[in-house]
Amino acid sequence: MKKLINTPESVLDDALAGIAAAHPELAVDVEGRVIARAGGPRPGKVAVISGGGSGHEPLHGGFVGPGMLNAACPGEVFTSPVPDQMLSAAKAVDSGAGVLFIVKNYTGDRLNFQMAAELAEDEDITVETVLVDDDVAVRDSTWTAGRRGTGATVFVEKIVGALAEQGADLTTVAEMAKRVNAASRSFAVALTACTAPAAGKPGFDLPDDEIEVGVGIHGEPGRSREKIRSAKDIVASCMDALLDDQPLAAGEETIVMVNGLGATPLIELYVVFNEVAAVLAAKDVTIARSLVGNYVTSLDMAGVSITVCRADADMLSLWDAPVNTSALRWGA
Amino acid sequence: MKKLINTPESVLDDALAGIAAAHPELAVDVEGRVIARAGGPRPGKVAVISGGGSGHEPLHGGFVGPGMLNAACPGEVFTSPVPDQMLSAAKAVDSGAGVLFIVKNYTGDRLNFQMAAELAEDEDITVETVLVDDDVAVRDSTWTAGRRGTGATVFVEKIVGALAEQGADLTTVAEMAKRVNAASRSFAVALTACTAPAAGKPGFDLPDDEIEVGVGIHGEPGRSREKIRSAKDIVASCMDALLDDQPLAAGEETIVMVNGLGATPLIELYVVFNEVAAVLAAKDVTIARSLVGNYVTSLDMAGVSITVCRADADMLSLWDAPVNTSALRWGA
Amino acid sequence: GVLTTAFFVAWFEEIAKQVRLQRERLTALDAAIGDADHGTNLDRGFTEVGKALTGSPPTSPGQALLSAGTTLIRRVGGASGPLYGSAFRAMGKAVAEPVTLAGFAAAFDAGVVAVEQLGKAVPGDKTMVDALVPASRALALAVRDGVGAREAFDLAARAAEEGARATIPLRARKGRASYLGERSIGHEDPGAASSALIVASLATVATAAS
Amino acid sequence: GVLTTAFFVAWFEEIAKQVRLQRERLTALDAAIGDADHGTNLDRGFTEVGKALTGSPPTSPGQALLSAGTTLIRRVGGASGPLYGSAFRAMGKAVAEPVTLAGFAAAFDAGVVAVEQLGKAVPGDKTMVDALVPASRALALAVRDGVGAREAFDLAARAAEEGARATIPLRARKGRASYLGERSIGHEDPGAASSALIVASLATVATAAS
Ligand SMILES: Nc1ncnc2c1ncn2[C@@H]1O[C@H](COP(=O)(O)OP(=O)(O)O)[C@@H](O)[C@H]1O
Ligand SMILES: Nc1ncnc2c1ncn2[C@@H]1O[C@H](COP(=O)(O)OP(=O)(O)O)[C@@H](O)[C@H]1O
Ligand SMILES: [Mg+2]
Ligand SMILES: [Mg+2]
Ligand SMILES: [Mg+2]
Ligand SMILES: [Mg+2]
Repeated sequence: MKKLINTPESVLDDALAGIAAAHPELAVDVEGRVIARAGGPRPGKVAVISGGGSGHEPLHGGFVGPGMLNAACPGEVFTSPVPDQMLSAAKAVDSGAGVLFIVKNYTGDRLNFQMAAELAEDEDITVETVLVDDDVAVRDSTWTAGRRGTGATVFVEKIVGALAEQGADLTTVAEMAKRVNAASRSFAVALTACTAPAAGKPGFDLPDDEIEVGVGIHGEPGRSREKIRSAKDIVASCMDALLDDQPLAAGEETIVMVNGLGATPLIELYVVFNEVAAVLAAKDVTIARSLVGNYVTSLDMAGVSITVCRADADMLSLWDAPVNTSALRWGA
Repeated sequence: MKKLINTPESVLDDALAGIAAAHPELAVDVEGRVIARAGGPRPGKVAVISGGGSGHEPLHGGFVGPGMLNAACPGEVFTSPVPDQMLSAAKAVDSGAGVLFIVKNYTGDRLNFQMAAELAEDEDITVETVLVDDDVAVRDSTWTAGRRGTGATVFVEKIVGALAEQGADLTTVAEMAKRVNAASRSFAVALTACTAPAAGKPGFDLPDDEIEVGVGIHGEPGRSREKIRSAKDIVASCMDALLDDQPLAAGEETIVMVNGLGATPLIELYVVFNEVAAVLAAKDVTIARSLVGNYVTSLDMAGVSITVCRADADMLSLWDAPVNTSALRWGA
Repeated sequence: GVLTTAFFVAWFEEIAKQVRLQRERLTALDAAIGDADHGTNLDRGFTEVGKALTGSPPTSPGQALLSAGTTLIRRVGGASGPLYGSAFRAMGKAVAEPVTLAGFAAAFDAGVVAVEQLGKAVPGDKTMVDALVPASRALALAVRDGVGAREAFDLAARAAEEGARATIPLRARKGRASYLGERSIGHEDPGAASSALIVASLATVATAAS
Repeated sequence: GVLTTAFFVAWFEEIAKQVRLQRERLTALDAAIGDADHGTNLDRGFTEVGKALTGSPPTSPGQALLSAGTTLIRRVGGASGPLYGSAFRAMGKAVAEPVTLAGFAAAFDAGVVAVEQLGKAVPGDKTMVDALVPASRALALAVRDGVGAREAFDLAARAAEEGARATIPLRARKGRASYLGERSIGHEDPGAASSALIVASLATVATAAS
């Protein structure tokens, strides 16, 4: 394993110190592992908090700032944060208007956020929790822990962050989070496995001509292993999976994200976006807004995820609202 | 070789089509291979054009937009663009106030931009050319083609883009470009080689415990091969190289970029930034502004480059000016 | 035949030692069907448990269990942190002094029930529950049959170990491994393996004490 | 003994064929001390040259050379595009009909001078100049000695090939390879290798024609 780290144990602390040094506009509690906006809560504004294992940067710390999150709680690499983090984040950013927890649907994340919510309620903080579960590679059935939360998290955090900024109340904000999640679907393929620092070696071995199809963002193997094909073919099967699950009609508007898993050159992400655009154009579906880049990564995994959100007018206008974070910034 | 592409030959065209689809605010000439701002030239404004081989995305196309470049000319992967591209870009964006070519100091780039400048002068377009040569891994002597241009390109493009936006004339803009370049130094290390699509295999083999020190951004081997060490040690030797070449005194202000070469997780870049900040803090040098992320990449190479610019007040205020491009955006 | 506070402290020491020794194995199991962090998670957690128990030595078995559980919840994260943390906390709340084997067995079962309630997994879902439930059943039977603590813990350890091994042919229905569908078949569940380790530590400590 | 337009067209066809065949070798040479694109660059360039010469067949040697040179400049990029492009353009401008061997040798030298002027490399810098200059000198000597075209081109090809091989022990002072410093020693310069190929193609075509 070759990594630009000091020790596997210190990665998160060192990175948090780096984030603190690079972003004076953030209040980074390195020891307590909370990244919050500097300046404290704004009276009357619902606070939006997210978190999850590290290794997915810029998710979530890169999305803390005006127009998006109030705080993010980074866990150890690929390990959900502990309840104390969310409790201290909630205490730091709650203005009295309540806190929304945006939680990706993994057992660990759910349990830890659930405990945090109980602790916060004990301190008279009102908490609503919304689960993100957009990954269609996992069937939501009694056979699974339910769909994973992946790329749609960015959409939920952006749109809901804008709504909270406008002064909407907690119920309204939580409802919108559910709406965005319900309208979003993701699918990912990996060209290589990633190496978690503590594990020291790749999560799986992938021959030079094979890809893992339907992977998550934690280095776990995917739904199936297939031969590498052209970008066009790979995108076609991803889009089949997405559109099977959520058909889109001619004239509908979408927000599309083509997201690199960490080691994929941007030039390839644009090649992929071009194919996604062709598939949607053939169905007369409009890409109203898009993101192409590394937003929800899986350390040094090569691969791509595609997220499509069927966006209504509210979502699009909230999408366009100003946002000022290190990883997403416009109108500000 | 596993890549998200259709064929090695079509990578650039497909990616340009993807850029066109993703960025309606850009005028992308896929066939002519020019990425320009939509809307054409603004009377009286000096036009700023850059370009170079592809594979370094977001450089340069990701920096086209208000406050930065007017146009970018992407060559084949790791191959400088041809004169026709710069000529057609110059024709498209010149307002009559002249054109600045920002050229990274590689033989190919120099020769092709030089020919383009001659062709443009034939069409009565005034051209100034500024070379970027910030990479201290290469000694500027009669023994070399001179220093390579790498990370400082982002600083030059941003600062000069802002100055041009303010209406400065061509000479003034070119002078500032030289000032920023003269004040900037870069150094890079690679943990893995990259694979150019047409080459089909990595540019060099690197054992599991070795790094290439002093690499450029074209997959070429570096100045020396060394054992992997901690981030702290690696940063220490990079900073030694930078500061040997350009000593910084206590109280001086800098703009610092910690740049991923393509396959390095953002969490590691923050670990590196933390070490860079520690080295500069120990010398009482101020990091006034910073960038941490993938800005000047080398396809799927894992590694990092560090760029330090000794910034004066003019540079800092131009740095803070609004910029609205896909890869760099603030105040807009 | 009474389990002292020192016994519980020794149990956590033994768990910490075994987790450290088997860290790579647990992580490798997790790499196959999960995210390759189970060994790291538990190593971090039980190292912290050791520090907590040394830092503020517990004055009762209940305190030891509560302290360990709280520490795991506060330091581990992931799925296993809240699950094991809640298990030990439930045991700590359920246990009454002096701790007889029967009292321990009941408390242990309370811990297992806490895991089942929190994680909503049932036996056969390919989780730690598949090791913990047989262990608890073995303890209850041992109490019914009147065997001594050492033998009871041996039986429980064997049951847990068998339960863990029995997860190999199962298809996961809970946790990350469930994302793999059919591909989860053929691998031992890492949480079941660590549960077996935890119960085996009980037997080791009892043997050493006797 | 006169070189026709068809001869020049055949020369470019032969270069294109050889570049296609040796593409991987040229790219491998460039991978060792450059950026692994020299074979791809020339393959793209000479394929386009072929298309241009087929699309608008030249009516004179000068036209053929100018068209090839312009196409290389417009289609290759990198260092080799402008250098080879300028070389052929300079040859095209210098050549006069009918093209005698002496006329060709003078035109060839004009091409080499164009490379030297544009790239500012001198022999020994480990560039294409190290193959081109000996080739030009061999041509001039052959003209002086009054040998025929076939033999002259053979001598030039041998000189270019030797010049290319002689770059192996050199330390590069121009182009990307110069970044490597000492580490550039021990590798053949890709541009010198492709220059040798270009001159060898001349000999091949002359042999085939005679
Ligand atoms: N819902 C659940 N109920 C019981 N145990 C579970 C559940 N989900 C996961 N587990 C257990 O947790 C183990 C994984 O723990 P760990 O790797 O530390 O956490 P994570 O899955 O968050 O990375 C699994 O092997 C399984 O035994
Ligand atoms: N200044 C120069 N003068 C002459 N030849 C040069 C010069 N710089 C580079 N070259 C030649 O160009 C070759 C590299 O060509 P190519 O790989 O196509 O371009 P690039 O270096 O831009 O990738 C080198 O091997 C060398 O022979
Ligand atoms: Mg985990
Ligand atoms: Mg090149
Ligand atoms: Mg795990
Ligand atoms: Mg090259």
